[in-house]
Amino acid sequence: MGLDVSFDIFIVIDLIIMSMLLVVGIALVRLNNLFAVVMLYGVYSLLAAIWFVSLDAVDVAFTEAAVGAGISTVLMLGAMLLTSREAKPTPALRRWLSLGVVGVTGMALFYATFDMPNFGDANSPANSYVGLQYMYDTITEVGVPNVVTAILASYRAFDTFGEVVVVLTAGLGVMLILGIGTTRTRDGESPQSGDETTQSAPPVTTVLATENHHIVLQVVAKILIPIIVLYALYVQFHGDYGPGGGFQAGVIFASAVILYSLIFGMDETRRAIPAKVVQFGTALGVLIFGGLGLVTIAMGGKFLDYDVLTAADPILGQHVGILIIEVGVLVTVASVMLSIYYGFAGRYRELKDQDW
Amino acid sequence: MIDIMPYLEILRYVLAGALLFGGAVFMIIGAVGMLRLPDFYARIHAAGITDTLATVMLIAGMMLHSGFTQTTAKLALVAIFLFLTSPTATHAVANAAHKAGLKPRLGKVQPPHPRDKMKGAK
Amino acid sequence: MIFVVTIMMTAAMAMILARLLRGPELYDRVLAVNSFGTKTVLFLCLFSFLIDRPDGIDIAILYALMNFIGTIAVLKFFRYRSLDIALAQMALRRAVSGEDR
Amino acid sequence: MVDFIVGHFNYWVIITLMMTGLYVIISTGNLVKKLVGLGVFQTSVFQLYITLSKVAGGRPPIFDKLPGYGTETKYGAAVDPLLGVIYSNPLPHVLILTAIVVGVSTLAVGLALVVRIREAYGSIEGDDIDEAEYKIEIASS
Amino acid sequence: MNFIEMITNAGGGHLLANAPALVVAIPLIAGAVAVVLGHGKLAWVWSVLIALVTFGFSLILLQSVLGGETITYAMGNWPAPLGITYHIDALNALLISLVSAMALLALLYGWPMVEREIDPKKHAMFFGTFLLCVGGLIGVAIAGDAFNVFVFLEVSSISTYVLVAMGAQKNRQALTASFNYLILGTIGATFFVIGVGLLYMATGTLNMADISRILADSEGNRVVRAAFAFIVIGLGLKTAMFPLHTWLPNAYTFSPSMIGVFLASTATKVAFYILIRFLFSVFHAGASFETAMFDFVLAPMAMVAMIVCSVQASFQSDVRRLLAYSSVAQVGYMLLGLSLGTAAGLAAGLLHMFNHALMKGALFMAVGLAGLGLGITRVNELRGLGKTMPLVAAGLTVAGLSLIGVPLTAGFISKYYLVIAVLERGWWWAVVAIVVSSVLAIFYVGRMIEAMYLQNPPTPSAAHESDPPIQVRSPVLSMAALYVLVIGSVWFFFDPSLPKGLADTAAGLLIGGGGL
Repeated sequence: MGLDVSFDIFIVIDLIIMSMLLVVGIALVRLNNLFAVVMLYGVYSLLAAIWFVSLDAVDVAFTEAAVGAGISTVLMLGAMLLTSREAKPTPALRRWLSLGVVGVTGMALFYATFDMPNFGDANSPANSYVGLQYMYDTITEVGVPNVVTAILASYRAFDTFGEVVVVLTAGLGVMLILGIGTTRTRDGESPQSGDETTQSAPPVTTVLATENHHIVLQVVAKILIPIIVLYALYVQFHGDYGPGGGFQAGVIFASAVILYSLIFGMDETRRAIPAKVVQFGTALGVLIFGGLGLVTIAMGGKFLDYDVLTAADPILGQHVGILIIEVGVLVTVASVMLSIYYGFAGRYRELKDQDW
Repeated sequence: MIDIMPYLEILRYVLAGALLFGGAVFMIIGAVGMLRLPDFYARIHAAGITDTLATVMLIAGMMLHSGFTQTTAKLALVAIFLFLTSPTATHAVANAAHKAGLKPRLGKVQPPHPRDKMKGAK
Repeated sequence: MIFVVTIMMTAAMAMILARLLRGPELYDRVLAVNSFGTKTVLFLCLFSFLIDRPDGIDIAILYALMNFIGTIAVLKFFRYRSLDIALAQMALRRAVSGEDR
Repeated sequence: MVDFIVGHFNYWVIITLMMTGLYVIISTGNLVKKLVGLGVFQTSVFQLYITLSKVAGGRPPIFDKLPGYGTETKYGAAVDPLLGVIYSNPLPHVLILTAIVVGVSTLAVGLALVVRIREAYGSIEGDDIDEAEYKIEIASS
Repeated sequence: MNFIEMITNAGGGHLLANAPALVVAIPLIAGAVAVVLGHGKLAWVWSVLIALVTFGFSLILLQSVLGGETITYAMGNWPAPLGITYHIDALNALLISLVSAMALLALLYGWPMVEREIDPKKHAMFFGTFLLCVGGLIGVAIAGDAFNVFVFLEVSSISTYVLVAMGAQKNRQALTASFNYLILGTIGATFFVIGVGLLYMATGTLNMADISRILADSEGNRVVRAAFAFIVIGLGLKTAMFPLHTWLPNAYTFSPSMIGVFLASTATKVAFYILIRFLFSVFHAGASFETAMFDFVLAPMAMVAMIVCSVQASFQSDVRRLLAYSSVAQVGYMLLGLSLGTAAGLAAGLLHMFNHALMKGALFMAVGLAGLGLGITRVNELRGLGKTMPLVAAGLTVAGLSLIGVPLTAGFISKYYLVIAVLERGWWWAVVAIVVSSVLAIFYVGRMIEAMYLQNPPTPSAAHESDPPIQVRSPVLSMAALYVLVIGSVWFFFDPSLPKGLADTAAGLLIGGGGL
């Protein structure tokens, strides 16, 4: 199968992106400065997102850019703030031991590549059986232009239900382990919340406009945050026609609130979105999703079978079903990302220099 | 009245090409500046070029290339976001670096040129 | 035409990556990451033109925002070592306590 | 032979990245760097799935306008419902959307644990923690 | 017509037809509801109710597959290769009944422990996460789609990491134990995903029945062999197979006592079931590479696990760590049964899985009660338990004897069938390994029993020697749960028909026609 010309362009771009990924990967191994490692991980997942775009995986690139390059970096920074900055270099023996293990696994995989289909081969078993079937069936059975959303929300809806439960578990986990930080009382004293040690805050005084060096950031943030929320809603409802959907929209919405809390402080954010609402939101999404499943059973169909929703026109039923579960996914993902950020950022008011 | 529409069409693509190419050249200049300049504050100038001039030229070129479609609207949105965020970010980086006490390397202390060093300069 | 520009863009990105890896100062790395982010936004737009699919630009918009939020988080993290106190209060407290190094 | 190398080059790069991630997890003592290694390891698995799904000259699996919408026959319609356009395989994209979110969830729980470990032990280096535990073990038994 | 009427006239029939989906969905949705409830005690009552309902559904499913039939349920009404199908046969019906029964007993047993060990504000979320873990484990057991197994494996694993970390209030080591468990668990899950990806690359579909159909006629190419190796290593990590078991002792020792009970009796069992499902239903045991893998990797690992872990168990000072090491040894027994590759061996392995869940659950419950009453954690602190807490000591002794495999206990049955299966295969050295491991078991269980009965309790300084030791009252509900398990581990000696029958039908299905 000669590689036709149009395919060559992408080979060149793929090669460049792959080489950059390798450089960043090797650098990650050698660097011990934690900050550089976290930043490089952000760049690594960004490069992966670009590679996904060049491999036609637009939805995946969207999620990887939003989640991998965005939220993960902010979370790691939050965790790094509370931990040390330098990682200890690894002792020699351990280095050789792990090199051995890694070498063996690498050889096993390398051995397997000889029977793997060529890159981009249209009639490889993977691309010619169920994958192709979805393309044909989506037109008539689900009627949603974005086939990925159709599979995600309708054919394999139970996968997505499991995934939303995984997100809820992570949110519960962080709330159980770190607590969600409690609403601050007026004088800045934070009541002792259970076992976490939340330091008491120095009194918060009013701000003189002249002293404020960050007027630029505040103004820009005031302009940007509404646009980001609007963009999140666009991504949510545009999910049927282009890349996007509940997960990406939830992450974008959460990053808008995180930007707000970065600049205007956690107290303002807690007043805007209290911790109780966030905690309730994490469970609400799963209830919407599972509730729809139970409704479809009550209406005589199987679990998450949207055709029964509107007996008249099954395609309309599919659209209604997909819309409802995307809202469920949006609510859970947004509130879980927020609860995780509340847990991390609300942990310490301010670190003294000595224990840095 | 000769019909000037086809010429406009050609002009549009030529202009788009020129803008794109110009933007790319400035991008390369900015990147080389980032790599070669000795000091943080000098490098921030190099980043400045790419963030403003190159971005505007590239996006203008793409808008011309795509004519009046939904893509142009999206490109306009990208331009607005970049226009808002990158100067603010560069400002915030410079502000934080200065506050953290990173002193710019002023002209007085000339680092010995590598060639002089080899020759055992005075 | 766009292909040549895309390749030049990747060359620029490679140089920024070199600065990121080598950057002696912490703030060099912050600057490199921020400008790498801007470049990828432009690269995504160019690439979606190359395969004339309008979807890449959505990702470009998304990443323009994420890049800004990441940079602000890094700066606030390093400058004031606390993610949750409002910037204004921190600046004021540092100014008032004369601790401003 | 060249066709084989060009065809399989992607897999070899992905395997190298995967092994780099695994190496970082196993070799480093620092808990935050272990989580970064885990992230790299999982991202390279996503790349394996997505390289699998690319079809040469294909486009993202999103119909511009729904071709053949409402045609009665499901497949083998008179005109090829995909109107002869090649699309990449959508199924791995769905799987990876799930896997990315699972990866972030594990990362969030891992980071929460790292924060609590730092508070309890005062350090996030594997060997400092073992040493602290060993001292307690000796003291109590 | 209103909602209730729709349910009633749709009648039980419709609900039963959807039992496979409900048995997974109900615990998951109930977990979210428990988080919303907010109040600790209410969340506990709600969880017990949901565990009861799930147990009911799994019994209905068990009853309908007793004869060896299988149920296939298409999620969202999409047919097999496109949609996700759930597949229930004798093997996983037995498993989900076991999981839901142990969840119910752990909840009944666990309230006084949770009340003492966990911060009251977190009770609701704790029980919510517990229900999600139960739902995840049941989902893994009956999923018929390879990737769906991974998603629910992650649901159950992440909730398990969090539940283990909740022991941090009692002992800070729970945090490092949970972190190591997270790292190794995620590496295992990622290896499993690589295996599933390679399988998808070779066959083009994710449905397990479809994969085994396609794999049946294609001779094992390299990708399939690599997929087989990755899946075995990934699930080996999850099953705590010998060299990959390092996370288990700490995780079981430092987790809250209620979670220790539930994990010890279900977590590794479900991973073991998935290993069986993939080895026998998806990959065909006949192929040369697979049998080589059985004889030269799984069998020796199983035997080494039996001996080495029993030795390690006998040197432990902490009671729960001793039981954790013995769990790894018992996993070795099950793996030995599996690696024989014969129907008898597989049936013995499955029977041991069932019996071990009862025994180990009872042992962890007894130790938890001792911990609640007298704050006992170390083996030498057990002395005089026979006098201070006679009922708990009796329960612990019976379960310990069943662990050794003394006749009149269920443990004897599964070891007996295992020995027969091994002799059938002619591996005399495996019999030697079983005997040596049982002797070691006598040693470390004997240590506990001897401490409990032959030594007298530590006398508080005030009271002098003679007056009788004070009896410590244990909560009634927890004692009832303990004795359900203790009686169970004895009852199944006299009437092993239920588990034995199911194990034989399942083994026949798996070895015979690939089972799906």
